[in-house]
Amino acid sequence: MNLPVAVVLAIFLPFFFAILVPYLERIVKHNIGWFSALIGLISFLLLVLISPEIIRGEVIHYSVSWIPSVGVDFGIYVDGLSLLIAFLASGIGFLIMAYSTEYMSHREDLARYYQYILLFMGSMIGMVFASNTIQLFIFWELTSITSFLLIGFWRNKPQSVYGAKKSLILTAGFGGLALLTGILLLRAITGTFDIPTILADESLKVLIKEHDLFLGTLFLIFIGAAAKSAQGPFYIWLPNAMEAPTPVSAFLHSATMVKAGLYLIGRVHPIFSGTEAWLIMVAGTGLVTMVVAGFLALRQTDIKGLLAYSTISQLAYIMAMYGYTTYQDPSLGVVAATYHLLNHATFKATLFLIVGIVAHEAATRDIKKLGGLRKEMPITFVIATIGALSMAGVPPLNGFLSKEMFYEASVDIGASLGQPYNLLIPMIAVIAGVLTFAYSIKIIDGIFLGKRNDEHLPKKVHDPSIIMLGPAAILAFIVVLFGIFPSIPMSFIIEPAVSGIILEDISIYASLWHGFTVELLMTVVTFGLGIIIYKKYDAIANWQDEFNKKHPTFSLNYYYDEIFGNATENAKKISLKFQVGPIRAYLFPIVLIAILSVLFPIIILSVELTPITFNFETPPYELIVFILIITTAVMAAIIPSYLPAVIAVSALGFLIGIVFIFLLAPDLAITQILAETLTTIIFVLVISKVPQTFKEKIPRNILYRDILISLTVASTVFLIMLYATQGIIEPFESVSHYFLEKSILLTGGHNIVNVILVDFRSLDTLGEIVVIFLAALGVYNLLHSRGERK
Amino acid sequence: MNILEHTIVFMIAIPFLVASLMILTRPFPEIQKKLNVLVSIVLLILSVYLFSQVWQNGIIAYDIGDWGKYGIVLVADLLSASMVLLSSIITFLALLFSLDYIDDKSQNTTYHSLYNLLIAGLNGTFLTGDLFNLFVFFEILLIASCGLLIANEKVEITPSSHKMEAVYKYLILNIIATLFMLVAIASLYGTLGTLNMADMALRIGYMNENGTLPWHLIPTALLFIVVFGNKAAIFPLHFWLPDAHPTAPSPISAILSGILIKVGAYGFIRFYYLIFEGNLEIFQPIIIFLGLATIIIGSISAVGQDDIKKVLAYHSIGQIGYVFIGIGMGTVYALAAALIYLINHAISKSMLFLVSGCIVHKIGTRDMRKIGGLSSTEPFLGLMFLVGIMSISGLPPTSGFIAKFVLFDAGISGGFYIPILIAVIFSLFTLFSMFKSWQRIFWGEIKDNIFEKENIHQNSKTMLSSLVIMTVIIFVIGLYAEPLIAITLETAEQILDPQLYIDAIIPGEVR
Amino acid sequence: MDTFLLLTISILFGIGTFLILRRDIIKMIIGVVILCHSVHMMIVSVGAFDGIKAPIIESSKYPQPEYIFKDSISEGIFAPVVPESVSVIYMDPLVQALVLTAIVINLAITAFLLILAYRIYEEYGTMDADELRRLRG
Amino acid sequence: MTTLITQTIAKVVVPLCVFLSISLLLTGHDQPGGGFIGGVMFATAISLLYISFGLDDSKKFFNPDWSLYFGFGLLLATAAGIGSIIAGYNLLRTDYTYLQLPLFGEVELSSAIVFDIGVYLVVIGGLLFIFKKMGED
Repeated sequence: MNLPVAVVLAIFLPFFFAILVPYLERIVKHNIGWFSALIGLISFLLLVLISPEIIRGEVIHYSVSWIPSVGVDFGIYVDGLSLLIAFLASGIGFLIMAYSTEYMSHREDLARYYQYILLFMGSMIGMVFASNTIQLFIFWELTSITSFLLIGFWRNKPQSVYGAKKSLILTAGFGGLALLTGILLLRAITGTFDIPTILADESLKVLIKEHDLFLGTLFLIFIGAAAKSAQGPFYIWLPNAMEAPTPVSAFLHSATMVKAGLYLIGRVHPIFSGTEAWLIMVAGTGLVTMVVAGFLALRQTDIKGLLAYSTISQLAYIMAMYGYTTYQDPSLGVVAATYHLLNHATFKATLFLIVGIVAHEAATRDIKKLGGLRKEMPITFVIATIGALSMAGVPPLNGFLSKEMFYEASVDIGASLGQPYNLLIPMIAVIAGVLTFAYSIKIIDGIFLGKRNDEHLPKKVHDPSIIMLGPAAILAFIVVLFGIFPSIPMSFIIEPAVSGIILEDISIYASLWHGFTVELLMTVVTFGLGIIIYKKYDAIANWQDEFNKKHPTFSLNYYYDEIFGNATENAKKISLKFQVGPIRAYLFPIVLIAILSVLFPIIILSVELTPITFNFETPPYELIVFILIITTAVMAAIIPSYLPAVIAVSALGFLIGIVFIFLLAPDLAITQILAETLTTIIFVLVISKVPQTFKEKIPRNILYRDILISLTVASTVFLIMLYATQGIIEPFESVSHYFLEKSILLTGGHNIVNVILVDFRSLDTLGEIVVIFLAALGVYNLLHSRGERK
Repeated sequence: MNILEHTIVFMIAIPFLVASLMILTRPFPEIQKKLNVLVSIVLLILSVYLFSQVWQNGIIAYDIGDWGKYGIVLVADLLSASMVLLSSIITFLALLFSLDYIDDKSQNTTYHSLYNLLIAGLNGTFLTGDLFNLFVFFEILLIASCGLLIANEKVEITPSSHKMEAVYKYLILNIIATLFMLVAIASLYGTLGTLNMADMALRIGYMNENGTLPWHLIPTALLFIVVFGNKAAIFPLHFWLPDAHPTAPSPISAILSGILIKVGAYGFIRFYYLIFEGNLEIFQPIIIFLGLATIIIGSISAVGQDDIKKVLAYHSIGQIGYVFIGIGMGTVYALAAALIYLINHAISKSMLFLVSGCIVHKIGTRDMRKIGGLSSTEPFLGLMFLVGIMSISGLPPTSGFIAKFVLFDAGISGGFYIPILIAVIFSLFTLFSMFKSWQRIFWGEIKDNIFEKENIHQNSKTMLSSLVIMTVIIFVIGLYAEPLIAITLETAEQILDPQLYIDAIIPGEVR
Repeated sequence: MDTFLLLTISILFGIGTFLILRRDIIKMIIGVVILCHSVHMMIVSVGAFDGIKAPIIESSKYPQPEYIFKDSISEGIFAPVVPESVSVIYMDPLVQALVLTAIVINLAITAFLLILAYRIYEEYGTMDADELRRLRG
Repeated sequence: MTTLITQTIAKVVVPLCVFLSISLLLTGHDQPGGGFIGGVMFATAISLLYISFGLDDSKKFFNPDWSLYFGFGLLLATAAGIGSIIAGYNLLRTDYTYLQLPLFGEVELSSAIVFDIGVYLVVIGGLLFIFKKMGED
């Protein structure tokens, strides 16, 4: 089969069937899960089909033009790194969907469940194979949205709603927007969205690192990755995401989706790494997060919550290792990070599946209510122990190897950075390891060892069926296999993936026993301290509870809730400040803009006011009319009683008709007088039905303010009109000449005003009668809007 | 005689004609409905034809009454033709929706007539090449939308007092704004001696070249911010919008939010990029500033609302701000991005208003505190609403993502980092409040009493079909944006070359 | 143009602005009416030329063309070209036609506004615009 | 207002006004007047009738459906515009001719008159519709 076609199929098969799922569900009913799992398996096999090519060190790059106007193609780019994540997505996806057939009750909305999971799987595969940043971003956001929908799968639980919203805001919102902006900045620097182009071009990479926008670009892309992988301050969404069904948590929130951020870090590693900013940002965030999250994991009593925090901590390991790159050694930490990425997916998914089984059988996830289940669930116990010990870094499991490599890398980076980092970084690493060890024991001890807690547990607890145990067993088998024979994953998976990051072929040797080294010493210390910490934990927990009670603000969740929880109330206050209600407040801006529009050119642009001519040769009878106009207008303004005020307005209207006569506009004069008559009639009709007066009491200060505003507006208008009436600027002439000249010739009319109305500008007139038409219909609606409602 | 040469004028004349027929055929309500749908389809086809003509042959100028530039000229360039096409799509779909949504008594009397005149007003506003004629069409739009705002829905959801209050504020603010427009038109005519926009552009361009532009034309041009800003509801002229849009019947809200506020954006582009093209450096920073202020106030206020339609209305304010920063940035790419944003918002926001209409129709309340858990009974509406909010929030694979992506890309490649930063930050607010509203309506516990009301109605197939069509458009643009981007880029190039527009109306002249 | 007329127009505009900022709805509408009057006179007063006759041609059926209607921007000529010898005796007809349209439109809008005010009184029982705040927030 | 005197005056004035309005409409092209002015004149006359006889009483002998007037008016005005398209010109093109009538001599006949009649009808219908609705309320 054509390899690009296989890749495209692997991406779009899940999408296609996700759309079909609701229809298929009507036919196959609750067996829909097996059907969906099959899709996952097919995607996995398609990827297996292309893997030999990748293992050989080739990459598959193929693209077609998609939005050429803005330089976005639709392409696939398959290398070792992307294939690794895609394998996780499809392989674990298959196992999870198989597991879900038993886990999810048939009464649930199964179609929706598998639909979302398939959509997610397709998005995840599409994300890693995207050959340009925009395409990557599209699938990236799709994974966030499907994650949102899956966290909120049980839509009527308030915690689900809260968790879903939180994850969406932080991943799709905060992280997504930052990533998009970062991508666009990257494009502004390089001029392309295409990832292979940037990766292949050394000069571009140099350009990026020397560019002014480098820091901003890196920062924004890193925020995107950190939000997705729950690193740094963004970790807070992941614990709340545990409201999703447990298989979903296993799939999205430990094995795959949270790896997307790490994938992105790996993808941009060749572009940004080797700079101090990269080291500080990525490694620094990782080191801080791993300790904080490990500490928080230890005090969880909900085993799913514990696993969530442990996921954050483990992801921070990987993040830190990707960040360990200095100028000296570009591949430092990358091997270990990639290996741990793979290992974490296996052992954490195992543990989540076990938690699902335990919660399913024992009907609780609270570690205080569980205990002593080893006799009733022996197989589950064994699998869980393998997973937990791998996480703790106990040989001969795969977690041990990657933990060792992590220590080694930490020592190396510390050494290369010199004082005081040569001690600090290894110490932080060990502390994180100790915490990991402690909470790993806590899982096993809390659930399976100790005394059976009969008070809370159901009478009969037993191992589940093979359908639920199978996937967990397969993953546990991989954990052991990769631990004992590390060369298998190294040569088939890690080497191609690492060479995808550092862009050169690499050969890695790893074995379970590698002699007495500093790392081994650190491991032994870790185990020792881990046991002590676990034993002494109660004291620490008490202190922690005290501290939290005293300082409730010392928590990121507190700030999240402050901002987003109270957002509605706070925003309402703001909107009430602007949208106050009385219309006067809304009119001020209009008036102010009018004033500013005159002041702006004078003050800001400091234009020169050209001299103008005044004309004071007004005949006295006209002056009298002008004075009468102002008098009637003032009367209309100050008379409180409506009828006299309306009569004043009416008189004003007639006086204006007289002004039109002065201005030699007979049509206007007639129109004005007739229109004024009609206005007055309607005025009188209306005020005869309302109280005769309102008597507004205007406070002194408001009166002065309004008079000032009015005077300013008046002078504004006066100024503009003074200049506008200076005549048409040379060498222009008015189009009116045309009407004067052509009116009789073209239309036969002598009254040019009327000719303009019905011939030259008849569309205006048509519009004008439409306004009358509309006013009539509007009045009808107004008067009938109360209708039967009274 | 080729009747298709007159397509451009039919976009205005046919609705006028039909509006009068709707009054005369009041005794036959069924004929009214069918006729109106038929006319809407015809107008849609004609607008597609008009657009294709403009695309192939360049700008079309049509002299009403053959008086040349001395009379009134209608002009269809790519910008106005695409706006007409957009308005035809939105008005057609909203009409389909309103057939079963609007109270029968309203429909029999004035609704269809007003509706056609609103369409005529929209088309006229977009097509006219004469400044005073623009004023006339603005007034048509104003009164027609006021009349439609008070039309009754089948569900008695809005008290008529609210409608009166909303109309009053809408009307007064717009009247004052249009009076300032008349002042500005008077000033322009008194100085330039013409009302034709192309002619004005020619004359102002001439004066700019010779350095004789009188200073009072700058304040005159700034006065148009009041006019167009008020139509577009940009800060601080937006106050009528959160009152008027939620109060209107849902299909009318869809038109008001979808296309009517775009009239303002269109006006800004037309006025500043055609007539005052030589003085753009004065206006562009002002437009960007106003756009950013609009984004901030709209996005924040939207978060605080409990009324579903009010959330959407405030988002219209926020989203129009994005269009304005695109207009203010003024590169080809940025203008194209602004147009894409505008088109996306038109379709997505209309769809959201229609979905909210469906919810109102079914539940009989707009208050999100009284709704909850609807996704179990109304999964289809939930899906539609989700698509809409994804589009508004700019999430892929919807048209909203394309819009946001090109806008930000245009801004960043144009070097406008600070405006884009603010825009990005506030699109987080958009996402937050949109998804929060969705969760409040569709997730959570079902409130017991919501289905017990008397005045609930089933959503008919015609209502839902218009939603489906809009969803399809959203996804088509989201998945295959190339044609749209290519068209808008071409449009933006045309906008930035006013000589093309001038040549079409006043042929044979070199500026 | 007559400066006193301009002054009158501006003062009317000021009075109108003062009135639309009032609480009393009827006073607001009176303000709108006054603003309309002011704007109408403004448009008439920007007429391109001060004639001595109303724009109604009484004389010949077919006058001989005197003006040249052409655009030639390169020569600095904008249509129409009016020869030096021609003096216009009529008032500018275009502004009068525009104002006629504006008067009618404003008449229709004022009628609508007045009836709206009546309906508001019915709904709210008051003429106080500040009481119209049910939609705030 | 419904006194005998006003009614008597109305009986005289209303027909005069109606006649005047029609003549304003017809001579509008050459003299001051036209569709709009004529229409407003007509509307004023009828509103005088309504006021002097009272709305209810005048309905008994005179009760047209004004909505038909403005509906038909707009139809006529638009159709006049479209008519010029059918005649092969652009929308709203007007033309004129001179007719030799036996009694009046040479009379100018403009196609714009059809459009103006449409305007006339809309103005009458629209304004009186508003009056009547408001008066009935």
